[in-house]
This record gives sequence, C-alpha cells and structure tokens, in this order.
Amino acid sequence: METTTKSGILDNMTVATNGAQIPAFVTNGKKATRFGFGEGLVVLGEKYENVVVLGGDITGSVMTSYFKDKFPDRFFSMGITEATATLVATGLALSGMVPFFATYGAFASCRNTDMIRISCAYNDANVKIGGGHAGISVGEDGATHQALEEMAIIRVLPNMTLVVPCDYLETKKATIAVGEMYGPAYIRFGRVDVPSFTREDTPFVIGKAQIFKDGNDAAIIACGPMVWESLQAAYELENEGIHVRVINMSTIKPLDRQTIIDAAKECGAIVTAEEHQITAGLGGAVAEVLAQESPAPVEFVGVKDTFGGSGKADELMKIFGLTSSDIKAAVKRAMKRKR
Amino acid sequence: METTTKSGILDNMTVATNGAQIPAFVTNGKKATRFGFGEGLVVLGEKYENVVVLGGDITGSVMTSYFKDKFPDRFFSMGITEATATLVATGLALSGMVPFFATYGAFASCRNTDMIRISCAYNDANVKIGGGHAGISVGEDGATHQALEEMAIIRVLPNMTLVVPCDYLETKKATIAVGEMYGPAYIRFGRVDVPSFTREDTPFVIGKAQIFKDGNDAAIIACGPMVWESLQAAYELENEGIHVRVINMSTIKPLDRQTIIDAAKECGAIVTAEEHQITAGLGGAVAEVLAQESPAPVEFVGVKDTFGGSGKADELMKIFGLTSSDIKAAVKRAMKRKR
Amino acid sequence: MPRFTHQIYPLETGFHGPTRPIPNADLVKQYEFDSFVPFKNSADNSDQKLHEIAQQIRRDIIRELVEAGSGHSGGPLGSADIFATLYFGGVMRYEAQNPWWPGRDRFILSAGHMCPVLYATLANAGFFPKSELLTLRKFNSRLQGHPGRDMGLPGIESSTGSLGQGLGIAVGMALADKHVDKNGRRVFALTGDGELSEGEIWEAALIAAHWELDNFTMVVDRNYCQIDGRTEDVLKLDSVADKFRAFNFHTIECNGNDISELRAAFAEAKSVKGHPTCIVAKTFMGQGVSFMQDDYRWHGKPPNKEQAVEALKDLA
Amino acid sequence: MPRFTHQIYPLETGFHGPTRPIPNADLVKQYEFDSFVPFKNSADNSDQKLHEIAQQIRRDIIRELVEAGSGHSGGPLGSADIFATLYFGGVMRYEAQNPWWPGRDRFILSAGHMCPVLYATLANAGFFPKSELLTLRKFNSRLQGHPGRDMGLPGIESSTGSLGQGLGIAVGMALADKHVDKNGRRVFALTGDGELSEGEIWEAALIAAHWELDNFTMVVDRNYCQIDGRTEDVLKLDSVADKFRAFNFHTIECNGNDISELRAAFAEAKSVKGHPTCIVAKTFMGQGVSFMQDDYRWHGKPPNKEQAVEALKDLA
Ligand SMILES: Cc1ncc(C[n+]2csc(CCOP(=O)(O)OP(=O)(O)O)c2C)c(N)n1
Ligand SMILES: Cc1ncc(C[n+]2csc(CCOP(=O)(O)OP(=O)(O)O)c2C)c(N)n1
Ligand SMILES: [Mg+2]
Ligand SMILES: [Mg+2]
Repeated sequence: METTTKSGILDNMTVATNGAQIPAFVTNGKKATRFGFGEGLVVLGEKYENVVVLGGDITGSVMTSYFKDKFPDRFFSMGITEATATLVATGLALSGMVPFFATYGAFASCRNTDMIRISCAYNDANVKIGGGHAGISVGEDGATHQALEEMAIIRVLPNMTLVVPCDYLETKKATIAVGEMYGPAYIRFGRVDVPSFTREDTPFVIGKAQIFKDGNDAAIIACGPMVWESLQAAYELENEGIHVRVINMSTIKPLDRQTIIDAAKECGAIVTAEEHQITAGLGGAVAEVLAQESPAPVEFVGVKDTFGGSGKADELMKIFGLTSSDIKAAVKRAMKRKR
Repeated sequence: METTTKSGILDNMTVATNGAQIPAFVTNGKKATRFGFGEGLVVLGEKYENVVVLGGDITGSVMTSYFKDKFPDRFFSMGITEATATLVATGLALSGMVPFFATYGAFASCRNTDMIRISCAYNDANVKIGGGHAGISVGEDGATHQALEEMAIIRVLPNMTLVVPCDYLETKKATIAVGEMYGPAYIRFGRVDVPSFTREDTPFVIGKAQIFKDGNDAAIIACGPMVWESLQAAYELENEGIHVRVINMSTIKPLDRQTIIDAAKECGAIVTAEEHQITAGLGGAVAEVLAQESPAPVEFVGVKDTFGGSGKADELMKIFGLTSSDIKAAVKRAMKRKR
Repeated sequence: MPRFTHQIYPLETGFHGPTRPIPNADLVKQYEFDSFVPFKNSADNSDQKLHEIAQQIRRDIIRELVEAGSGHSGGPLGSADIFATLYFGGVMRYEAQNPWWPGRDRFILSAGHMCPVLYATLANAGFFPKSELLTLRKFNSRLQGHPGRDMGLPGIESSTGSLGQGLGIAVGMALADKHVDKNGRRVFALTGDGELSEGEIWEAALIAAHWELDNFTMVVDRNYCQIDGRTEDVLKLDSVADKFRAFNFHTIECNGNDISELRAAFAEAKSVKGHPTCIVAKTFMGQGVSFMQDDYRWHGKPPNKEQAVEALKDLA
Repeated sequence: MPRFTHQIYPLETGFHGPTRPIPNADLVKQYEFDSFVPFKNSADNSDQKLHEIAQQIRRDIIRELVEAGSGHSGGPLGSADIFATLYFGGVMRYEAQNPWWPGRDRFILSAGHMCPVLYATLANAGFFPKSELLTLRKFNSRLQGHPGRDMGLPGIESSTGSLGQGLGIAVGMALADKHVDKNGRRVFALTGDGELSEGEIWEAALIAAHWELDNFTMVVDRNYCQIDGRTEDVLKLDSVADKFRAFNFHTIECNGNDISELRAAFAEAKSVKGHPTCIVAKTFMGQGVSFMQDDYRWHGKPPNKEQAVEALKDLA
C-alpha cells in the first residue's frame, strides 16, 4: 500500500491493510499533544535568539513552562490578560521577535478575537498563538474550559494560518513549522494523553494534508486526535470489507482543497471528524470546498451545537459521540447516501 | 405566481414575473437598516417597561439614540466597554430585563466573543446584541470598521439566534421579534441607505426563510441587502429566460434547513450571496446543510477571505464583487455545474 | 406598562441524558451528611459561631475535592471566612428552602474556579443536600467544575469560570436593582486577585462608579497567589486598594481570615451612599491546612487521600 | 545564535488593484504643496516655531478632511501641539527620508480615528508628499480612514482603529527594546481619553509597570470629549492621573495645547527610571477653530467647504 510508506505511520498496522483484525491502539504509547507544543518551543528557542514566549498564568498547563525554565530571559509573564498579551505579542512581532502566546483555547481565541482580527491578522504581524485544552476531552473543568469553537473563529479571519496536529510528535513538528513561517498563526492542542502514532519520518507540511490510509469506499477527513479514532474506525471497517481512506487534515487554513476534491471524486462519500462544533469548523470547511468543486454526501462527526460539561475525558468523548464507533457509523451512513 | 403574494413584496414588479424588463430599483425608496433597528427598539420600549438599552458611545450611529431620547430612564451609557457592556447586559437579563446592547458589528462580535460565549450563550441569558456597520459598505472608515466575520463567530456558538434582515422595514420587524423571544440573540444591520422593498404585510418569522421570487433553474440564497441585489439579478435573468428562485434567509441561526433542501432538490444549483466573508458564514451554513442532506453545486458571492479598505460604499461593493451582476455571473456558473 | 416575562431561574438545560451521579454512600454515612441540620443565617451568630461554620465549610471543601480527584483547594479554603460571614452573618438575604425567592440578594462568584467553597457554603445553608457535595465535577452533576447555571443548582445565579466576567454581570444586576426596579436589593461579588489583571474588571469598576451603585459590594480575595506564583511576581498588582480608590470605589482593607473584621467591613459597605464598595480582604491561600497555607502550588490541586486525612485533622 | 528574520516594513498587501487616487491638482497648486519644504526635527526649534508648525498641521488637517468629505476633526486639531512637539521638538528620533531606519523611535496612534493629525504631521516632516494628504479615505489610498499598515505608508508602524489596542502593541515594542534587543529605543503612544474606558488600556498599564518599561511614554489626549458627549457624562474618568499613578506609572499632568509644557513633560519622561510614564495632556477638542473648540459634536465630522474657509481663517 503505497501511502502507508508515504505517510510513514502504518508499519505497525500493515496487517490491517489486508483486512485482518488489528489490535486496537498499536501505538508508540500515549502522550498529550500539549507536550509536543512545549518541546517544539524549546527547539525553536535553541535555534533562534528572537523567539520569545508570553505566559498567561497557566504556563504549566500549556507547557510553555519548558521554555520558561530553559530561556528565562526570553519568557515574559503577562498575568491573566489574554487580550493584551495578544497585543504585546503584536508589538514584539513588529519589532522583529517571533512571539508565542499560549493559553487555554477558549480564551486564546475568544478573549482576544478583536485583537487577533485587527492587530495580528489585518496587521499581518508574525504572532503565534497556542490554544491548549482543545475539545471536550478537557474533562472535569467543564463547559467554560472546553474549547469547541476556535476553528470557526480563526478560520474566518483573513491572513490566519490554523494548524491542528494529530498527536504529540506532529504537534512538535507543527510548532516548529509555525515558528519558521512568517505570519499570524494559531496552533490547537489538547490536555489529555492521546495515542502517539506518527513517526519522525512522517511528513508534516503546513497546508498539506496527509493520507494515512488508502481506500476508495469512503474517505474520513479528520484533524487532531480524531485522526487516530478515524484510523481505528477504518481498520475495523476493513474487517467488514469496507476500504476507507483516512486523511489527516492537519492544516485547516490554508486548506488542502485538492486532497478533499480527490477524496470526493474517488470515494464518493465523506465523513469529517473533529473535536469541535460541527458548525463552521473542519466539517464546514470541507462542505464549502465540495459545494464549490465536487458536491458529495458528507456526515459530520463532532459536537452537535451544544456546550460541554464536567466528566472524565473518555466518558465525555463517548457521550458527545466522538469515538471510533461513532465514526464507523457515520461512514456507513455516508456510504448509503452515495449516488 | 403564488409566492409573490405570499412574500408580499413583488406587486411593484409583477411585470417582471412574466419576464419583462423591470426598471432597476422599483422600491419604496432607500433607507439604512440601522433605522429599522432604532425604530424597533422604540416600539419595544413603548410595549414593555423592562426593555432597556445600553449605549456604547456610538448611539447616534446605531440609532439607539431614538430609544435614549424617548426613554432616558431606561438607557444606560456604558462608555467604550464592549466586553463589559455585554456582561452588564447579562446581569440585567438575569434580573428580568430585556437588555439591548448595540455597537459596530466588528466590536459587537469580536471585542466580546468570550462574553457572548460564556455569559450570554452558555448562561442562556436573554441578551440582545445589535451589530451595526455590517459589511464592506461601511465605506470610508475602512477595514477595521467593516464587519465581515460576525456571522461565523455568532453562528458557531450554541444557543445563539442570529438574524440578518434584508431592508429597513424587515429590520424593524426583526428587532421587535428578537425582543419578544427569549434567549441570547444577535441582529446584524448596516450603515448606508439600501433599497426598501418589503411591505408591512411581508411576513417575518425568526427561523423561517422567505421565498421572494419563484423559479426552478437555480436558487439564490441571500441575506441582508444582498437580497435586493439578488432580486435584481433574478429579474434581469428572467429576460434571458432563466427562472431563478430568490430566498431571503433572514435568520442564519436557527437555519431554515428545509427551504434550503427544497431549493437544492427543485433547482439543482445554488448561489449564496452575503456581505460577509465567504468562509463559514451564510455560504458555509448552506454548504453544511447540502452536504448532509442533498449535495448540490454552490457558488459563493461574498468577500473572498480578504480585509476591506476605505472607499465609497458603492465603489467597494463593485470592487469586492457584491453586486447584482456578480450574482448573475454566479448563477450562470452554478447552472453550468448542474448534473 | 406590561413586562416581557419569561422564567429565568432555575434553568435545567445542561443535563446530557438521564443519568445522575450517585454520592458515595459510605462517605455520606461517615461524614454524617444525612443527619446534617443546616446552619442559620443570622446577624446574631457570634464571631465564634461563624468561625466554626467556616471550619465546617473548609472540611467540606476537602471532602468535595478528595472525592472529585481534581479541582481547586487553595482559594476556596482561603476565602471560607468571607463566605461564612456573607451567608451566615446576616449580610445576605436569602431563603435556602425557597432559593429563587425574587427578593433575595444576589451573589456572583466571579472567580468561578473557587466554586468548591460556594457549593460547600450553599449546602451548609440548606440549599441542597450535603451529600451532593460528593458529586463535584462528575458527569451530569449539578456541581460543575465551574459554576454552570444550566444545571439549576439552587444558589447559582450565573455561570462563571472565565475570569473577569462575573464582576460585570454583578454590576448589571446592581444596575437593574438600583435604577430600574429600585427594589433595595443588594448585590455581592467575589473576585480573585490574579483575576484583577483582566481588563473587564476595570471596565466594570468604571461603570459601577459612574452609576453610583451603592447597592453593590465586591470582595477581592487578596491572597497574593495565582497559578504561576506570587501575584507580585506574575504581574504586580499592589496597591489594589489604591487602584479601586482611583476608580472611585469606597475601599476597605481588612483581614479576610478574621470574621469580626469582615463583619465590620460589610456593615460599613452597607452604609455607604453614592459609591460602590470594594473590600480588599487579605487572606492566606489554603488557610487552615498547614501544608497548603500560603502556597500557590495548591491553587488548582485536590488533596490525595492521605493529605485529606491530614487536612481534616488540621481543620478538626 | 541566529535570528529568524523576515521583512516586516513596509508591507504593501492592502492594495486592491492597480488604481491609485490622484490628488486634486488645483488644490495641490492652491495649497502650494508641490513647493513645500519639510520642517526640521530639532531640539532647537523654538516654542514659537513649534507653535507655527502645529498651526500648519491644523491647516493641513482641515484640507485633508474637507477634501475627504468624512473623517474626524476634533481630536486631530486638539492634539496637533502634541504631534508638533513629538516630531519637531527633538523628542522622537527618525529619518523621514529613510522611514524604516531600524534605529528609529516608535510611535503608535492607539486612537486610530485621529489619523488625520498623524498623516499631516508625517507629511510635514517629509515622510511622503503633502499632496497625498488630499487622498485621505479614498479607495486604494495609503491614507486609510484608520491607519492600515498594509498600505505601507511611511511612518505608520501598525494598523489601529479598534480603540484600546494600540497601547498594548506599543508596550510590546517597548518590551522588545528594553528586555530583548536592549537597543535604547524609545516607544511613544497616544490614546484618547474616552478610549481609556477599554479594559485593555489597564491590562497594558499593568504590564508596562510590571516590566518597568521606562523607555515607554504614553500621552492621553484629555479633551473631556467623546462621541456621545462629555467624558464625565458618558463614563466618568476623573481622575485619570490618579488612576495611572495607582497603576504605578510616573504620571505628569500638563496643558496639551502648550508647547513648552509638553516639552518639559517629554523631557521629564525621558529622565524617569524604572517606571513607564503617562502624560495626561489637557487639550481642547477642535483647538484653534473657533466654531469647533471644545465641542464634542466635532469628534467625527469634517468641515464643509464654507466651514473649511472659516477654519483656515482662524488658523491663518
Ligand atoms: C479568562 C481566563 N483566563 C485564564 C483562566 C485560567 N485560570 C483559572 S484560575 C487562574 C488564576 C486566578 O488567580 P486568582 O484570581 O488569584 O485566584 P486564586 O489562584 O487565588 O484562587 C487562572 C489563570 C480562566 N479561568 N479564565
Ligand atoms: C473598540 C472600538 N469601539 C468603538 C469605536 C468607535 N469610536 C471611534 S472614536 C470613539 C470615541 C473615542 O473617544 P476619545 O478616545 O476621547 O477620542 P476623541 O473623541 O477625543 O477624538 C469611538 C467610540 C472604535 N473605533 N473602537
Ligand atoms: Mg489569588
Ligand atoms: Mg476625547
């Protein structure tokens, strides 16, 4: 299977490509994506003297603490001022720095929306925003802290880049890539441990989707940890003789339109999977491309226009319909709708 | 033509329904939609003692000045504090008031996004937000003041109602309707004079789209002043023998899905028209419904993921591709894509 | 002229499905939650009595948190005396049995993460069974990780959790009471000190002063701690009192772990005319638990089982 | 260690198509814009000379606005003396012919709507031809209705227009200069007074004081006017100086329409160590034009042709 080697993630699963049962979670263990962000910042700090980090009083939760410990002179505490921390980052960027500001995604995208819009995006300032605690899997903290709207809010703003890496290692690569491009960017990552399954040699390029599994019966377009759930669903479907393509849409903006169009043309049925509201996020972005280029039936897996709540992460993922079995069911619904 | 009477806007155009040339802008004159908002507030103030209005230091631009002059005891100046004015409105709502807070849409949706999300929407507080200066037609003030993202930002938030009326009179009706429903709501209106063409007997119901012109060759789904541009396009196309349905999608959330699905099934080609980014707004909402229910080709008319700029309103509408002729061209593109 | 009316409280739209968390029966028995008789809210409660209630609240905070396995210890323990004074010292008017009584005073917890102390206070006042404290942060619990109005928990006036928002909501309530309904109701709000760095705090302060909301009293839990460290290291805030004075508040500084000073402060606040009041209450994070005392690292951690035993000893 | 570098200035992505607005040739001749020789920036400029420059700036503001047919008159006229002192009194270091000179001091106009005074100042300093002032607010003009960095106009360091944002940007620049590059550069910002009600102003103030940004000087245009009326009627702000003092700024109050007082204030600011400085400059909206003087209704209106003639008489 050509893409398995191309995507370089699947040799622990090659059994699966010929339809055999695969053990669930054959991975390199589990690790939260936020650690990839924290480590990526340190790599950037070692590489460039003008990379600086702004703290939002939760440095230990979004792992900017790594950078803070390593480069105390380039770490600046902003207190709890998300809006103005974003503006300070703008000033730093306009003075030639590469500033990262990170906090919980709910506040990294909503408390400073006007600042991102005008001072970062309209200004084309080289500001990097890290949005942690993405999705319902935040768990016990509950609805206020479960970021489910950032993809829509960031995606609608011109000039923004929005990346949503799928596991720890890809988050590290994405953080470095975001630091080495010019322009305002937002990177989304999560709190809880999720399977690590990409490898050093798995390519990551901003704006380029990765096909993690081939198949032409249907295509799952996913981002973040939902990519792993999608792979699980796809490999279970192989046992039923259903060959599903799995696409890691690690960049939401700019969007890899061609990979989406090809999937629609070659598979005829699409499922999107995101730990986000199904309105205006990844599902919306995919629906827009298809409506413009190649209409096809799409089933959306995501949070259905409701707020979250307290609970255990895995418990909530089940209740809000964000598991591999939800994706499996969606694939079957989508395939039924094929013309 | 049944719907013309149903929608009650077209008797000054009935000539057009049989394909004849109609004089452009056969209307009841021109008036900015913001005046409908201001007058609607006064009607509500006369009707209910617990309707209150918060000022954001631009009462003369968003016409809350009408209410201020009539009911000074129920008008409260908040200075320039969009975020906290939204919170004060929440407190008023939780104390049984029906508070309206209005300012420019860019700040009414971006400066207070976290407040709308948590204090209004998650709290299900009966807060009404008026967002003026919508769209590129703001003109000379330029990009910072041209609100082009609010529909995406408000639409992604659970519990929100989002209405975008098409002319002065419908804005007045919509303002009253928003005041007489319970729950957080956002109403979008504009600065410049636009054609007034709906009548007292034109029905307005939150959540219900209106078919303003019948036709089965293609359907234009529009909101705000773009509805008039769409009617112009549709009647010009009649001369070419092309019968286009025009739908006034005056509520973006909750969305009238059935009217969209029927349009796709009966017309087979859709054009969306909005004075907003083509990402994640009305076009996105329509694309999501079609992808889930009835895939069809869609052409988006709107601002193409760029910021605005200074200029005369009509000049900018042309340059940014928001005129009836842009809609006409889009209809033809969409029809070519019919299967 | 008529009012546009609609039921506002209680809201119960936040439940996902029918399941409800069931309190651990052994603990309910062990803590004697079943037989608990709520404390009385009365101006006659002696300082000693209020201190005992505060200690009871602290013990219940520990019980909530160890059972939840996550949540915030430091701020809740530090502010227990403030809550005891507010709810049991005759400062706030409420009817625990009739929680949505329209005449009630309002309390908004702007520092939403401190909800364990509010929950414990409400339970001790009889707003809901104390056993429910053991469902904190569990799926479909009315005791959400941050207050969720959509769960209809008696005594929760608004959802909070995003810092800096609750204060503006409280100001809006005070505005409605003083300038529209003119009903003589009083509105109280509590903020953390780290929370003061949010700009909306200062916007709300300008508005409260401009509208002369003398029915509004805010308390700052001045514990000099936030998540990343001491407040003066994270973002210098001193002098908090000078700031609120400059924002035209009647400002009172007091020991927030001293019942009599708190009582005096609330009494003074009630007598002020033409200005809102800010009580800067100096507290210790983790007050009462030796190994948590004044240690910012306990901002957002629960005690483990062993630590809980230790803590309850300290609070006995 | 290397830097990640990329061209930041000038940015020219904001143009929509090739067309550019052409200044009205008759007016260019009438105003003698072609033959204009830029003023010098020098500490030696006498107060009298700076006053003349300020009046010149005011005349050019009138010319910009009457030609634009929309825009803000009041604030720009009121603050012209501040701009004359900053740009021609040797306060700011810049090279008009080499506008993006890395060593330049930075100026951020937080009150973006006041851009007509900044544009007139920059033109009079030689950053761009004065004739371009006549393209204000026209399609594809480098002189946008609110400053747009994406048009690459020399001297515009950042897009502004959403009140309360520019100050934080300026603080970020000062932070970069003092704590990262340590390059001795100074950063200046101007805010309106109504603008001070935005909470981000106070967040930025906390950050500037915490990081001891003594290379940062902000000026408040204290004209007691905003769109809806007098500031104390719209939202009480007094005492602005007390507020910034409480926020640990070195605070100076002066007559913002008096060159010598402004000069002294900027000199004092430069000498302060360990604290950012806030200059509360008391000005009159519409200063210099009799029928606009101290009248908030001129916040956002341009003069019509007749009024412009009147205004230019007053400013002759
Ligand atoms: C807008 C927002 N930003 C960040 C957070 C995360 N957060 C929760 S509590 C806290 C620290 C608050 O400090 P303080 O107000 O002093 O409370 P204390 O630590 O004393 O309990 C932070 C940053 C939040 N809840 N809301
Ligand atoms: C965030 C934001 N809210 C509202 C506005 C609209 N607005 C532009 S200027 C202004 C009044 C500002 O008053 P002040 O700062 O005193 O300036 P002055 O009127 O003295 O020129 C307002 C409300 C804006 N530009 N940005
Ligand atoms: Mg604290
Ligand atoms: Mg002013």
